[in-house]
Amino acid sequence: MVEHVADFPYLTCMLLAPVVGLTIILFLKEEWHFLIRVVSLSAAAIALGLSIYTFVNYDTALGGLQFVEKYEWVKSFGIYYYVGVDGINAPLLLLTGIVIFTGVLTMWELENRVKEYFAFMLALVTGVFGVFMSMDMFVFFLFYEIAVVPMYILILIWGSTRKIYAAMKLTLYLMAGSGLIIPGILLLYATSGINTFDMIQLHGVHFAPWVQKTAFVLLYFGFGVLAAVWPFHTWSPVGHVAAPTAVSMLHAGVLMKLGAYGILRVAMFLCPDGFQYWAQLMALLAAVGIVYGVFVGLAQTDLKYVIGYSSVSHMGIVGLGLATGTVDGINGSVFQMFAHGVMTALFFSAVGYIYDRTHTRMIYELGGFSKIMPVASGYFIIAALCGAGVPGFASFWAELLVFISAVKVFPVRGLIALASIVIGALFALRVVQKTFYNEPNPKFIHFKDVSPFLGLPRAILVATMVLFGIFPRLMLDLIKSAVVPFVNGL
Amino acid sequence: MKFMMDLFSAEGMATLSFLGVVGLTFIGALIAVGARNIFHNVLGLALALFGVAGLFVYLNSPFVAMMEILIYVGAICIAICFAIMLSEPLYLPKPPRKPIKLLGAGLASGLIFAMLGLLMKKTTWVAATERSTDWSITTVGHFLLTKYALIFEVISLVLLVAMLGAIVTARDGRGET
Amino acid sequence: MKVLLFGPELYFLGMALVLFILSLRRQVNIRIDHQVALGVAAGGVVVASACLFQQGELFFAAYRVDLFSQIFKVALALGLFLVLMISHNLAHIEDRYHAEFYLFLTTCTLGLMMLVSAVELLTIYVSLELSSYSLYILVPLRRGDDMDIEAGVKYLFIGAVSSCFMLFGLSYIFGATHSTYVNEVMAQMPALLQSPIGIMGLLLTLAGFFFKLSVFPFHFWAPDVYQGAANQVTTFIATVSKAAAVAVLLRLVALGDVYGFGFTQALWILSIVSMTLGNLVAIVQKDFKRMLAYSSIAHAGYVLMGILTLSEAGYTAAIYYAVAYLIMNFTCFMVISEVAGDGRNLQIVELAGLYHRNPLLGLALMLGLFALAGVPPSIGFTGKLLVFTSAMKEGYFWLVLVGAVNGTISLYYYLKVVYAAYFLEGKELPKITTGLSTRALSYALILIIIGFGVFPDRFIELARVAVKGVLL
Amino acid sequence: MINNVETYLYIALFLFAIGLYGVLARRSLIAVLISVELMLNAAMINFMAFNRFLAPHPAVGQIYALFIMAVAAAEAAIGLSIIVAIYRKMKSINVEHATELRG
Amino acid sequence: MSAWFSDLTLLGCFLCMVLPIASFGLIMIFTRNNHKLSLAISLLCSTIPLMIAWSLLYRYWDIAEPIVYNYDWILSDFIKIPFGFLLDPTSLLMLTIVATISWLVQIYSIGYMEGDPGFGNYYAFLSLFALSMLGVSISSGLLQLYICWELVGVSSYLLIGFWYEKFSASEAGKKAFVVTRFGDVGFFMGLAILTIFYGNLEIANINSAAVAQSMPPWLISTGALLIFCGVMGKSAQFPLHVWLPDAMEGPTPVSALLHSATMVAAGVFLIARIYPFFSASPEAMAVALALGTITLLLSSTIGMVATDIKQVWAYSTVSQLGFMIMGLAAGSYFAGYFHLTTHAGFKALLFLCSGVFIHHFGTNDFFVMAAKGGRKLIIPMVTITIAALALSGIFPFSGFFSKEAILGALYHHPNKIWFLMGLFGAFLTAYYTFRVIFVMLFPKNSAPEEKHGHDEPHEEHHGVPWVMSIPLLILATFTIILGFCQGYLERFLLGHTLHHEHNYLLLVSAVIAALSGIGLAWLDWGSKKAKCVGFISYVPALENFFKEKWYMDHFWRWFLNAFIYGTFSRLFTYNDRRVVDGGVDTVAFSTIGSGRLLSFLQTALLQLNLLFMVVVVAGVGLYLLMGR
Repeated sequence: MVEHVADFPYLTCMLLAPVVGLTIILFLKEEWHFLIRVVSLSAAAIALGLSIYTFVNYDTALGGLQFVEKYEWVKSFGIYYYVGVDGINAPLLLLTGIVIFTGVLTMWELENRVKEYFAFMLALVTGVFGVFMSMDMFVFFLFYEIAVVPMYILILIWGSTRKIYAAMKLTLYLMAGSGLIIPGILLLYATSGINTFDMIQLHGVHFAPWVQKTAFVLLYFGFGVLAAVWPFHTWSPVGHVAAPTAVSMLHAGVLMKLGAYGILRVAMFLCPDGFQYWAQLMALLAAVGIVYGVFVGLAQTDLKYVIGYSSVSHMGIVGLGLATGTVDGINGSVFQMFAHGVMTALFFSAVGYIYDRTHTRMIYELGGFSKIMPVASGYFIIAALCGAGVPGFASFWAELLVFISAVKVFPVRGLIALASIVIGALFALRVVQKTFYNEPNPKFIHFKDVSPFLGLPRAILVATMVLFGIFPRLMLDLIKSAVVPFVNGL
Repeated sequence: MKFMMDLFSAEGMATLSFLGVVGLTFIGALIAVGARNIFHNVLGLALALFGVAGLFVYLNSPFVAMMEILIYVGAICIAICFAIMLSEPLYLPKPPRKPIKLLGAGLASGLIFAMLGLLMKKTTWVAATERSTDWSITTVGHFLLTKYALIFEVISLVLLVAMLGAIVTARDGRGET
Repeated sequence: MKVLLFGPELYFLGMALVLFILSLRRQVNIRIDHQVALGVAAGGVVVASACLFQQGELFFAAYRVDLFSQIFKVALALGLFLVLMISHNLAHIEDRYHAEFYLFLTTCTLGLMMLVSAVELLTIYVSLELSSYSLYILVPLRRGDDMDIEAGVKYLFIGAVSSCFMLFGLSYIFGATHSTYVNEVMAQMPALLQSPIGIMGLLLTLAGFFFKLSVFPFHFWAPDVYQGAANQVTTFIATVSKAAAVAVLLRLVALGDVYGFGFTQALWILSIVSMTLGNLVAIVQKDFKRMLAYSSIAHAGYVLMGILTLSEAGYTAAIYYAVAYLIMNFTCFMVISEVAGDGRNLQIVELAGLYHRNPLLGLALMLGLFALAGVPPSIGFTGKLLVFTSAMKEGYFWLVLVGAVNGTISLYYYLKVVYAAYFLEGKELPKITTGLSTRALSYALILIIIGFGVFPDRFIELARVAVKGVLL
Repeated sequence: MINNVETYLYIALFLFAIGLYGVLARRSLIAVLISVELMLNAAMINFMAFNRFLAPHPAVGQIYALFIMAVAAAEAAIGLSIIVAIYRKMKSINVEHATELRG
Repeated sequence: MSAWFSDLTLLGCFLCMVLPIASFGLIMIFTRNNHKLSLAISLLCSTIPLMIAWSLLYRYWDIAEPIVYNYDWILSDFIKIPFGFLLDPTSLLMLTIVATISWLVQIYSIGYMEGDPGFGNYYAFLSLFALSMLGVSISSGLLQLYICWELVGVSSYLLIGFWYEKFSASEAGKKAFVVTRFGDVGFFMGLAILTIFYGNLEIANINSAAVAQSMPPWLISTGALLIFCGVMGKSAQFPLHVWLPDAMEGPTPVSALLHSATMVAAGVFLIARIYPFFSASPEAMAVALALGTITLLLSSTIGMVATDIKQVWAYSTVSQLGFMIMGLAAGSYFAGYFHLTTHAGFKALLFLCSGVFIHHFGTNDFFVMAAKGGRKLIIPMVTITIAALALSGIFPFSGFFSKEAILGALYHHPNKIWFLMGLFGAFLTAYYTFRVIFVMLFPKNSAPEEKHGHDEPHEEHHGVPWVMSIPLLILATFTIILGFCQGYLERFLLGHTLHHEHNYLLLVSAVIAALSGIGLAWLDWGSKKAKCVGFISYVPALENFFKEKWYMDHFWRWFLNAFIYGTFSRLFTYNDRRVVDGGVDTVAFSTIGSGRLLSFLQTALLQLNLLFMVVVVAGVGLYLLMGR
């Protein structure tokens, strides 16, 4: 892969922005809520700005890895601090930037243990950025774990609804995933014969078939846990329900993508033969996940559960796209990662606003919110429509690409998964109808609609969805520039 | 008859007395672990130690045998006796032994015995090619002050620590403030 | 400068002397006791560091000073210093025994220092006993309930039986190799390990170190002693003596070249059982120290994993892990001794509300636990991954898999502690005030845990050079 | 014919096994300590035997035996002091009575 | 970029797409609460497309070759989706119809929706709808068409559920979306399969003769049938017609726009759009013909017994859509499309007129309207009658011509049963249409009591506001003149006029069917002695069957409850809770349990522990020794 060394450490700055923010926050007084928020917001803004910069300035004609920085880290084990951007992770970095920025804005009204909250959140984001930009397996995994663990405390302290159970379950589940990832990456490292964790170099090694098969299945399930691959998905609805709004946003919006990204970047990239061997299984699990998610979501009464299961379904689409192993499918997958990230963030953000006021998320207790807070509900309805796969939003293109290539490669599974989008529509609209339509519940009639400032994060998310929905090439060309060589290497 | 003759030959006497020493050791050891009276145990231990000392004589080092008797029988056994006197009165009725425990202990030590016995069986011992025949105590002393000088010093520290420790641990009124 | 070669040992011998004199005073002044001990121990760290790059052999090659041993000596000196740092409130040790307490800690450290340098079997054995005996005395030194003495008895007898096994093993090695010098012994090892006697000799010899390291099945003392001994003693046992045990284990194993399949397989099994057993049982513990004891059993399994790879990378990883374990475990114990200021045993639920009773301690505890659980960015994570990496390099796939899964299990109980500290409300509980030294210590530990986790290269390189020296 | 290394090794082994049995079976802590001493003696016999029949220099094994004796003495001192202490506290030296730490 | 401005046609197409969405965006973001401004924006953004549509129609009246503009929208590897415009007679005519009707409806709504709190939203949604429908008309590729097609579904969802406080409205919106989605999934599958096997889904390409030859027949049939699923959904063909009658919960102009003239016609338009491809598959044609016929009969019979005026027209829409499908499936592209055109006019008129009545009387029941003096509203009454005549197929109104064309096509079909069915459908259509008209015209109890009961609630409605009547008059004009444009349209659409051999048997039978229907309606409802009960009530079982809408709603409800919610959803949820999640929890608890179990190993008994230790050492040792 071609590398273009950065003239300025953009990526490092992006990674350090939350770290610096975190450090500053640690030295602020607990009572200085506003200052803490401003610091977090500026850290997020810097990260967002840099991610937009890299996204825009990535030269698709040049291709390859750009903005590369590579330093030796642990010499004897061949570990490098090696970061770079290509068409696959550029959208995801952008996504992270957007979600963290809107996430901070969404939690603007937080009053309880503000300092710790933003500190942990920034720690989490550091991990996410690190994962997306790392080209070294070790560092990749390091950041992966950093991203996963703060969740525990975030859910535990600021969560709701069975949060103790959920936090523990989520963390253990994800760490169990890590427990599979470690042997996987180490197996690759150990059998490569070259003493390095550098994925680009490891890609050049042709691993023995059994190594590929073993490593791939370990990595697939390991990362798959985080990507909510059926049947390892149950942590996700529970976790989403329990987590505070912005954490749900980050979690469903970004963290689950880490899993899918890991499957793509590590598992498929390094074990092409293993991928060929397991692709059938991947497709099956993904298709089951898609269908299963919508059906289970249909029976839920808690708004966040509904969204949680929709995430399961949508992440199934990502998995299905990856399983096809075609340019179209992977394009669609990466696009779907981005689109679903923004969409879910919007979902949770919208629900969060309502929950913060009504303190209930039970569908049957709500109702008529379109009348009480039209703007806030509007955001949710938009998200629901995205979820139902309506054109005009970025997610539509992704689903289109994935489904067509899935039907091409796995006709039966593809068609079944495709058929489930009817249920997906039913699923989304059922919630919208129950929650936002009909006569309003008199208990909630006095609530105010969302103010422009508080609505800002949601507006940003909607704008992103629409922008890439109308001009998909802005992103797709970028993705394609990385996926085409990627698939050729498969 | 041949056997008897052998027995009373010089070699035979040596063997017999060797067997006697071994017997002494084992009987002592058995008493040491088997007898119910704790004093008998100590006596058994002393017996066994005498046996071991005898073995050391057979092993060509009367010096160590003497030290064995001095240190072990002379010091340790006496110390144990003092400890016995400082602790539980002997006349107290003892609870009955639990056969299962004895059985388990027997099995476990039997296993270890079996394992190491197997090891013995499978091993052929090879003597060093060049062997010194210098059995003098002087050499031992020389070694102690050269090659093992460090350990010679350290052991004194060990003994010091042990002594201090014994004092600290067993000093009157400990833990009752 | 031959003195410098033996510098740390001499220094600590002197320190023992000073403390011995202190213990002889009639008037008891615990503040002076502590300050003197702390000051001298700080000097010990300096001396040990100053002697870091000494090379040489002493006492007719029975004692070897190389980077490997010196690194561990620094670690031991540091460990002692740290333990003395948190000994400012020895609530559960009678005042008049404070000097003795410090004395025994010093002699133990001295024994351990000799242990890491000793390359002669008898020296190893006697040094080991020196350190063990000091600990046998320290454990029942606690005041209050009967737990301490019970723990002492158990510690003593398990230790005694283990050392009997070890002696037996040593005798076999002696018989088989006709030598008691480690380098001579190990030179014959490859051939020897093809014979049963070599394997059994080594296995039984290792028993003594397994006991120190609390590897299954020599782990039974650990929970009882951790629980029964005074907090500071437990800290010492859990950190300093573990590190030394790793060192000597490493030296013993490292000097042999390639071991037979069966032997590593035995270690393999012990490693797996250790970590699994430790982690599983730790889940159900309520006493924090007891839980840490089980976790130490599990960690012994991880260290063993690095050692049994018999490769340079594995040894490096094991050294890194041992030092990392010292630091992160110490962090937890520091919090224990601060929170349980009266020296009592700390139940996990008693940590409730720690985050607002003392945020700094809370943070330190969390980082320490996360490091123990192997969560990045911490030395624990890096160490664990290095160990796994080296094991995988040698083809121990299943071992790594089990180890990784064990990491998940362990996270459960560590998180339960974090949960108690960060989530359980302890509003009615009083704030915990900490002295300047403790605060500084906490900051330093946090920095080390994260710093060495993120930038491990320097240390790894050092360890690698040390291992190379040992492998010569 | 009996005067060879195996004989002594078996004797030592037997002594070791007896000692081990005692350690595992006896309830009185003092008896356990006595058994430990037996085990140490067994190890000593091993050393001496190897010294006699195999070792290049006969001083080494003797020195080992001497040091083991010293260590055993120290161990006995500590052990006995702890036993005395436990008796003071619990009014019993039965090892089966020390059952507070479990789980 | 300069090409976009130098080429006026392209600019026009582009504006047709951009203006409505701009209007939607502007209103939603900025002027939702400012009714006047919203209205202005929306009107501006619908008037310009209207003018563009008509000028394009005028400019390309003699178009010979289709005009295609294509730009890359998505360039993935295999999947390439162009964004572009295809202008040919089919699309130009549809463009004009859509632009016109939506403009008229926007004008009409000024009066109808006056004072509604969601006025701004309403116009935004209408703009969105205009965007999507215009997009459907001029899309150059099938995938692009599908995208607009989906947007049609969305905007219809929003518009049907516009009065979301009403449970029935939100329910109907959901139903419409989901049911059409049901069909759309088939459509999408068809597109996916065609993409995979063929790749290029440009309409111009699909329609070329080469395609039909290059593809295996099974593929064409599969593709065509799957695409027909989409048609079934959008154009409310049996069995997916159930959403349309419910969709009448939306405001009446919406019903006029979406559910009579444009949206439902999209399905028919789609078949017309890819007619060469579609007709290459005899199987698909046969299925379409059969389903069209069933739809026609089913909805006509239901229409006979409905009492809600909008329901009647809704079922009539369904039946006419069935008619169009029959025409297309019988092989006459022109007949189907012509009926679509005329139907757009008169059905919109019918709805708009009904809207006036509804608005005026505040009821949907035409018996009540009649009783309250519906016939006093002259303009609506006259125009509704004109529209009814057209619907029934009475000369000289437009419906006559188009229906005759369809019947002609059916007549030429080898199987005459379809023709007879068509005739029967025409008879029923005339019957139920005039049932409404006669009831309205000749109310039996002209003095309703409730007038004294309470205050007249609609006192302020004096007459009909001009913004509502002007569209009526324009549409009525269309209804009258459109039929005579048949020749022009034929030349426009087909490039030549068909040779009309006037088959008098056909003509006579069609007229007789219509007239007998009207006559029967007169007997039942119109004449002085009429008992005001339909002839169908003599067969109560059948009447009940019709009143229950052939139990189709029940069927779907049962299907939904029994399968989706009751079986899959419930089982999956159960599985999730118990099996998957339960499994995980079991693993977790058994881990803890095994920890507890293992903790018993650590007995307080020193010697037991030692025993264990010794045994393990011995075991390991023996194991190591065994091999040697």
